Amino acid sequence: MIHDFHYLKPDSLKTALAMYAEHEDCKVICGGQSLLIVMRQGMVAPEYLLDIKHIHELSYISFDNQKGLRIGATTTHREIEQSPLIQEKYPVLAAMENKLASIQTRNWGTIGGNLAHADPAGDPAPVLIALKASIKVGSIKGERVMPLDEFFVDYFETAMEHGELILEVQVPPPAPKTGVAYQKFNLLDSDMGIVAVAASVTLDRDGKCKDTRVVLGNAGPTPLRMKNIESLLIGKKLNEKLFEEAGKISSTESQPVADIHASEEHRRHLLGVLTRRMLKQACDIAQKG
Amino acid sequence: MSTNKYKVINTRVHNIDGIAKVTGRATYTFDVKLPGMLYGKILRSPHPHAKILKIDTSKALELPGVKAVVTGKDTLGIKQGIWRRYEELCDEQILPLEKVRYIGEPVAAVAAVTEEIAEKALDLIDVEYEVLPAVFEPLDAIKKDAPVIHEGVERNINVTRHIEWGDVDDAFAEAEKDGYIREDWFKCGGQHHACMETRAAVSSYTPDGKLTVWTSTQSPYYHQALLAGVLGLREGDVRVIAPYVGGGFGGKFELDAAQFCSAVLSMKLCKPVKIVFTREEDMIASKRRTPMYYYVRTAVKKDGTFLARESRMFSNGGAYTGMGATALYLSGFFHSFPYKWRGYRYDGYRVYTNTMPSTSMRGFGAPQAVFCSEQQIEWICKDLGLDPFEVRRKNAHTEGYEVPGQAFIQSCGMKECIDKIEQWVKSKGKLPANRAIGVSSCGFMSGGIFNWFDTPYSFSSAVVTINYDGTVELHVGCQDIGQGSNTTMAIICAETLGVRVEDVKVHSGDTDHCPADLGAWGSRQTLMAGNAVKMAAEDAKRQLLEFAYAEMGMNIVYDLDIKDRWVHIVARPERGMPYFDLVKKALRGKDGQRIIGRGYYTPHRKGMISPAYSYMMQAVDAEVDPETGKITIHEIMTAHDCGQPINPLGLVGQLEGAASMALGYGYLEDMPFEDGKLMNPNLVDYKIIRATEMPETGMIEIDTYEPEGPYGAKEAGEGLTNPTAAALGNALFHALGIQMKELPITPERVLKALREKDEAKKQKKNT
Amino acid sequence: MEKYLLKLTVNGQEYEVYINPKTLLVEVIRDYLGFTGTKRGCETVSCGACTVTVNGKSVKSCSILAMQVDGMEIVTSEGLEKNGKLSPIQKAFLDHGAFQCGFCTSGMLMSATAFLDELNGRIPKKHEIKEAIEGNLCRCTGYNSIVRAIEAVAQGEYKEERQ
Amino acid sequence: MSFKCPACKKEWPTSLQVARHIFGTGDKAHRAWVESQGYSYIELLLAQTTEPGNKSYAILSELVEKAQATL
Repeated sequence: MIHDFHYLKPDSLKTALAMYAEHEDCKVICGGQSLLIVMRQGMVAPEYLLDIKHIHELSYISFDNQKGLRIGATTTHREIEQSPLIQEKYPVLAAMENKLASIQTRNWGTIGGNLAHADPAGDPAPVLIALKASIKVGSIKGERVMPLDEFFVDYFETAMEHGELILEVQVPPPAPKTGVAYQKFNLLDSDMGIVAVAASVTLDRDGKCKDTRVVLGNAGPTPLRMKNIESLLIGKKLNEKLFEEAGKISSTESQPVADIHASEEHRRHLLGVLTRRMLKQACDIAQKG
Repeated sequence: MSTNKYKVINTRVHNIDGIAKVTGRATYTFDVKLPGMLYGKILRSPHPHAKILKIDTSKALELPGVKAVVTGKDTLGIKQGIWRRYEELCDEQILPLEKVRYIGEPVAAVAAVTEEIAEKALDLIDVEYEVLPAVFEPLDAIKKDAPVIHEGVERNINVTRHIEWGDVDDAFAEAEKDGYIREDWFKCGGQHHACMETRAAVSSYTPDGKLTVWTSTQSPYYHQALLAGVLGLREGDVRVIAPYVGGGFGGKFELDAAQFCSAVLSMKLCKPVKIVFTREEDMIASKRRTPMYYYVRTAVKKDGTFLARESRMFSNGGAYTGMGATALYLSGFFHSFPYKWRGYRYDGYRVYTNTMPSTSMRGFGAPQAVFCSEQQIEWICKDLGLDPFEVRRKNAHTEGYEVPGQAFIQSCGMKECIDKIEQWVKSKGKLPANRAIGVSSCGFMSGGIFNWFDTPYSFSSAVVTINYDGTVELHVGCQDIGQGSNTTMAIICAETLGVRVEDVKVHSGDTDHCPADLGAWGSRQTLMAGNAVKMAAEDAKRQLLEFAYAEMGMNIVYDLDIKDRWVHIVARPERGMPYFDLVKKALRGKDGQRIIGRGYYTPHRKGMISPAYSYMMQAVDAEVDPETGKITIHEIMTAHDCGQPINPLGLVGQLEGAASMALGYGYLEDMPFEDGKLMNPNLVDYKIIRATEMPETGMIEIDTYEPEGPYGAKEAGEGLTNPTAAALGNALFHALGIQMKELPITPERVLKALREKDEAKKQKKNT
Repeated sequence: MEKYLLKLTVNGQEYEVYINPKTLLVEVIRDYLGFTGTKRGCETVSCGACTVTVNGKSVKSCSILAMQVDGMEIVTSEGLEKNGKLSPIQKAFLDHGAFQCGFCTSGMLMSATAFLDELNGRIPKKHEIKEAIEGNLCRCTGYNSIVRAIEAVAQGEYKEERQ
Repeated sequence: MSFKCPACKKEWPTSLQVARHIFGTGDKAHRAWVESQGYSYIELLLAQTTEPGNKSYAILSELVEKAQATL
């Protein structure tokens, strides 16, 4: 059962950061959809719990053609899923959110909470990394921005130091002739993926691959950005054989962990299949875009 | 559906518990709160097999708020079991004295002022174990050097069942000459009931020696008798109350630790004690569907006529027998269904292992038996180039057939079911690649006859009492666990008495006020309790009509009846009087006494299995991704013969509910163990089907009349769980040509089967 | 352990409770305020039997600290009926037999209510309805009867005549 | 002509049915009688699973027939 804690409820970001800096053994709760489960199992038992759920300064979705998309940390998954702006400019993001856990969890859980929890099987991270997103974190000492793929360090561990909160997710404007696709393999539609693959492809004027990213979910301690696939594909005319090769890289270079749902060998096989399929899908979208 | 000649039966009547359930008023056991109530928690064994040397509860008792700690020593140490008729099958002390036999088995129980304190107290109980070698798989447990789990039980085999008729060996000899023989091994996994309401009980023992237990039960009478047995009380001094029950599915009619431990604690303290299982406890330390290893050898003529079958089955019985003996017999019995065999031989062996005990679960051995049989038949048809529908029709049971020495079949719509499904499959036309329709047929029982509980009472009883204002009190012993038996009984009572459902109040779930009844299992209640209710209502109507004859003074040749609250001459329906007026007169005529009708039912001259059998054929339209092994179910169509439907809304609910549970058994729900430890005791990793995966479900009702059932009705609860896993396996066989011999059908097993098929093809090519 | 004041409105009635901050919303609803219609069936936020609405949105009350709903409007299944009249979705559940044991019914009703309110008139596709109750596990009905009931209400077959 | 079960004296028309009764009940008395004939009850029972056909039942029926003389 949950251990006792002192409850801190700041009414603004400023007071929140001050409170967070003040207490050493302090955890942050926002939607709490992941945190409360681990607290109930006694794996996390802080002395202080800082509740930032109702800091409305951090709950927003904005977009402009230069800076691109800005999502506040306490924005709920459902708000992202149902935002007409995101459905239009970043459909893969809205589609991913629609398959994240249940409507109830999406109504209360937040994008900041999800990313801070840093579960390698989390859905948003691979998609956002494929979208070249970065993340703004801040503490009482100041703010900093880093690419999202540098934000995740290990299982359930991020690059944030004590006293730092996630403030905002930043996604560059959608580039022309670009397609992004994401799929997770699971038994039930909204389960976390046994494995997942996000892929983006940008084509240049004569149809060659100008830029690409393939990010594997639940295939290692953090979302894995497959740099070798990028060097394999960039500059080339994409075809089925190349997708096949990219799939091989995913299945050999990933570090999936076997569990009761699937063996390591099956996970590697699936990563290969999904990589091939998502690259093809992203490429088709790019050709149309 | 035929034009309905009944007023209430087969009409879309609202569930009579509906208002309470849709307005949040329905209270379940875990909602029960009593003044001064304490909360209990159970300490469970971390070892699969260990002697209990010493239990030190002193530190736990010192924790402020802890009121009592009990272990096996605080009990009478009686070995209990639901098969009371056979002493050696009653082998479970819920709080064991000398050793624990599965991980999660109760060792001690604490009662405290709050649940949190009780939970903290568990960590303060020191138990000294001597760990013993353990065995987890039946085929290992029967080896000579395997550890002995129950003293005196050689090679851990505690129950064997043998079924045999006809000349099996001659039939096989004939097949060897010019027929065809096929043999296959199958491995069917377990499944957990996973009722949405976990096990719970509130026990309250009072100084006058009476024990009242609120609990989630499928049979209040069973728990009354079982509790009395292990606590040394008279059955009459034990009162079991079932508030609303949150699902049972075969897992809630044996005695469980919540009931036993809360009763022991309450008797020690003379205070009410509530124990509610967490989901994890419910999945680790209860009883599940019996995992079975099947060896099936079948002989047929070249033209598809079935000759003989010889099957053997090892079940992973787990640490204690429970309903293991019945699982063994029924699986073998339904493994021959629904076909006529010249010879049939089945040997079932129930083997003890150091895993959670296995017991009955919806379908009870038939889903496993049908999974092996119906797939092998499909493979045989392929091997011999025969049409599976034709082969099934040729060998199917027919009305009046006697399964030699076992059962008498009266109503049987098997052939019509096959015809209807054949038409439906043809109507679907050609399906895209990697997608196909698999079919499977089976039958099931309407309640069991063999009295393994050794009850002295008739199997079902009912009492109908008519009040002055014409409202009717119906007291029944059958238990509504969600399948709608209260509504079904109200419908039968209203139809028979000639009133409306809203005139009938059903009283069930309280052993103090309701007659004894064996409860909800084996799909028995519609038939057995239904017959009792019909008899009771007829008795009351007969008494009522005596006054009507006197009151109306019409020609003796005429007959009277009551329909929709109107007492009338059958031949001249317009001549009559309102039912409500008749009741008032009848009461005055009986010196103010209410009319009371009694009814009961116990099956006779029907063999040892069941009074009646339902039949069905099901088609599953499934698609599989050959690269990832993922399965998608598009549609399920079932042609179903359950005699006269009584409660149509309930019937559709049973079909769709059974399909959702059977699909889980087919390709979603897995119970992986490592050294006796269940690896997924939660609803995240134990995959119960959700709305997004549930396919469309259709039903074709086949009209038959079962003379043994009330108004011709028979079971529709469990039977529908039996065909689905086999039909899914057959769909994969037609879609990808793979033969699935293990349940559940996981993506990994699909890909492995595909690889094996391709290798076999390569070998054939170059030999 | 110091306790904190929590003000919340449940089914139209305001309440004040002093609670340990680790108390979950479902515990306040069931144990402090006595609304036992909301049920609990798991410890891993999987079954959805504890679903209620907070400011109109469906949430799993076992996964939320009660302190987080300070000053908010909670509706549980007991709050659907208005002076003895059932809400359209409750009537639809009765007509379609969209429940059996009833343990998941409160959660299903609240997921359905939140989904229907959000539609305000738009006719949903079938898969949207299934996604609306994807977070609610049911072991008895096989879901299709519940989907039919929600679909009937969404298509306006039940007038709301309780103003 | 009927056959008696050596352990509990119940009667059946054929020795095969007596054999089936002995395996079916499998209580101490019946096991002890089988053991007294120099066979292990469990080995006979398990032999049923390894080879097709009814060998164990055939052996047991023979033992029952031979035992009729002494009853």
